[in-house]
Amino acid sequence: MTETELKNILEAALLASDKPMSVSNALTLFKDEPELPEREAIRAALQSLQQDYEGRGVELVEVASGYRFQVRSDYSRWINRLFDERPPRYSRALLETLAIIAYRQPITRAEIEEIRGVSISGSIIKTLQEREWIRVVGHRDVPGKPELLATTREFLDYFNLKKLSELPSLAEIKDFDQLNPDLFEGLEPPAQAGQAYEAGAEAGGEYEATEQDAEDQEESIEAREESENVVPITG
Amino acid sequence: MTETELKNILEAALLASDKPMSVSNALTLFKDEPELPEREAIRAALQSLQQDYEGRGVELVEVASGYRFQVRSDYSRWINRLFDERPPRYSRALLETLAIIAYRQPITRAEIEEIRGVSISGSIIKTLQEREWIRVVGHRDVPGKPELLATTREFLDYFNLKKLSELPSLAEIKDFDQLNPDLFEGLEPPAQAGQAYEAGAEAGGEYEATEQDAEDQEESIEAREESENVVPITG
Amino acid sequence: MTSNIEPTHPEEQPHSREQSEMPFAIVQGAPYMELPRDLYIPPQALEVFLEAFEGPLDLLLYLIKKQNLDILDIPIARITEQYISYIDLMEDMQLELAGEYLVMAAVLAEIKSRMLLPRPQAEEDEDDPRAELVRRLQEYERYKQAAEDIEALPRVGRDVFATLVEFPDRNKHVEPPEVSLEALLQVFAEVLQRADMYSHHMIQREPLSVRERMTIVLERVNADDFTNFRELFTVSEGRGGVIVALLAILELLKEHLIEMVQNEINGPIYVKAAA
Repeated sequence: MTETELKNILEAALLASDKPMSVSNALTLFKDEPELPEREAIRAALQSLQQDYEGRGVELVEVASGYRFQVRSDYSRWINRLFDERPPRYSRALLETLAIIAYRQPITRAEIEEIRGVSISGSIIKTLQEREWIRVVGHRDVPGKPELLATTREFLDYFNLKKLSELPSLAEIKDFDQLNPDLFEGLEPPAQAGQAYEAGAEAGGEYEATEQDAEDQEESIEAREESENVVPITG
Repeated sequence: MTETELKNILEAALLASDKPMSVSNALTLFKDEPELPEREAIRAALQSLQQDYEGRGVELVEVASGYRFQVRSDYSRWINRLFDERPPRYSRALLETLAIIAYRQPITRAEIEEIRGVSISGSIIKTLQEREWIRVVGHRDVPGKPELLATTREFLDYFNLKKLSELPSLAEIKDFDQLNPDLFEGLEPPAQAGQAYEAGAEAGGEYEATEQDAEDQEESIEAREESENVVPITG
Repeated sequence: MTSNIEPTHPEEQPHSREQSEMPFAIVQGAPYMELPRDLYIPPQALEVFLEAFEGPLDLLLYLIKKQNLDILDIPIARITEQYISYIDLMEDMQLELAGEYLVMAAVLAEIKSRMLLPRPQAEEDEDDPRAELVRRLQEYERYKQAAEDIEALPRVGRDVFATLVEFPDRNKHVEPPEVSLEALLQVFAEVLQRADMYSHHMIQREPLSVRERMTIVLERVNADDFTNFRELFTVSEGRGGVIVALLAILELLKEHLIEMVQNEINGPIYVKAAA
């Protein structure tokens, strides 16, 4: 076996393996060969590989259990995009809860449950608080002193509202079934927010959607870019 | 972004990804950048990477859904030893079903059964779908609207193919017109095919291609054309 | 016209594995590359034998190939009898036989009887009763071959190994979901409708500005210190703004969310959150 061959086999093994490879592991690759390479030859080949990959996208590093190739940290910003997951969607229960808080604040959880007719899981309140869309503004003076929930400035910012009263009135909401587009005329940003929502959902799983054709993908990248310019996300 | 940077990012992404990466996929890596690289620049970088890896342990190849680094086949003998798990074996029934779908797509289950002369167990179709090798691309416009099955890019990726037309070509259908009328002398090799019998529903009824994207269609047309080169269809 | 080979006669050397590179069957771990040379099959192997065929077309192809016959010129009577012997044998063993095998037996018998009828010379080609069967056999055979070709293609995990390089800096951060105001309002409209249906205490149609101001007032006051009542008003908001603030404060008082104290007549009024 030539030096180049040895080096190429090691390179292939290191790149294809999902765990680090020690010199001893490397030796097992050659167990069916008439003669095993020297450990020294393997070390030399590894060193030579390390040099070959200097200044490249990946590097050969030694960790506790052996050698492995890994993405050079200079590039992790981009490579992370590879693993972006499509954001999950909020449940209907969460959106209902948020809407009720927006319109009826300050309001206790029990009162929200009364309006919705079903109980609210604690995780919904927690999610909304983590998103910083709602917060506790006080306690109602009844037994148990329940927390009073209200929306935050971040909530207004996300939906591009200057103040809460920019939300459509209850009377307008009642007719929302017809989805009157005029409703949104006065509220310039929300229409775009809607767009962003859709674009986001579409663009989300791009890397997964291998069958999606190329042009679609390009478009959704553009759509996402556009939506990001328009809607500041403060979450 | 410099050319080297672009190349390094692509190199790292390709090496770290567990599936092939198309130029469009590659673009998503840069979606947070002020400006996207040109598709041409990405193609050039990929080509340059291909050259860099000539004579190395791995090579950058193009398969159906994009580019991927894979162990150069000269070295797969050694790399095989890295993995304890044997790749699955597939039954003849599954492979025949897959072959018929690959060469005759889009095709219904009933049409496959007609060719094979036996019914197909649901588990075969299910396994093929779970492996993402086949998918429903529409429904034939006949009573019952049976599903039309076609192969996916994942199928091509798995078998290391770029497009359907790279599949081995189908055997000829020999011309029955050349049949020796003397039933007892019929052992000489049949004359060249002049006319073949119509290959079932190959030229196919109408169907509604609901999901199939343009590129896939193009591929299956290519495959069909090739098979038509081999087998003139009369009928 | 027929040269029937008795089922129990040993066959001539079978045409070895022309049809398949795959083991014919696996019995107790041992691959069988060829079928038994005669039709005597040990009972325990018969089931394996049957399973080795992918249906009647496959069995027919086997019978034809084994005897090195031309698929285009099948001696139909001979093949039919052989085929039927197999079927009978399987039935004798009370093996569950797929219906397709019996259908094929009927097809063969029909072709055989038509072959026996005299035909005018001119129509011979078009009318050959075997034509459809030959077409089906060839059609099946080409896909059987194609399946073997596909089996032989390089495969990921067997012949092709993709790279998988470690990415230590991978961040697991998932973007939070996006919500449109429209979706939020749509959902709320439905809540209102539902509330109308099974609740008689309707949601009061209070102006939002009061509700919002209630939140703002609550944010300003706290339970430990007193806040000057005056500070809760902003004169620059004008009359409307002042009224909204007052309504909000009154509503909060009514709901016991805030307390108000005045130590002396005409003295400053203080507000604090209810403890």
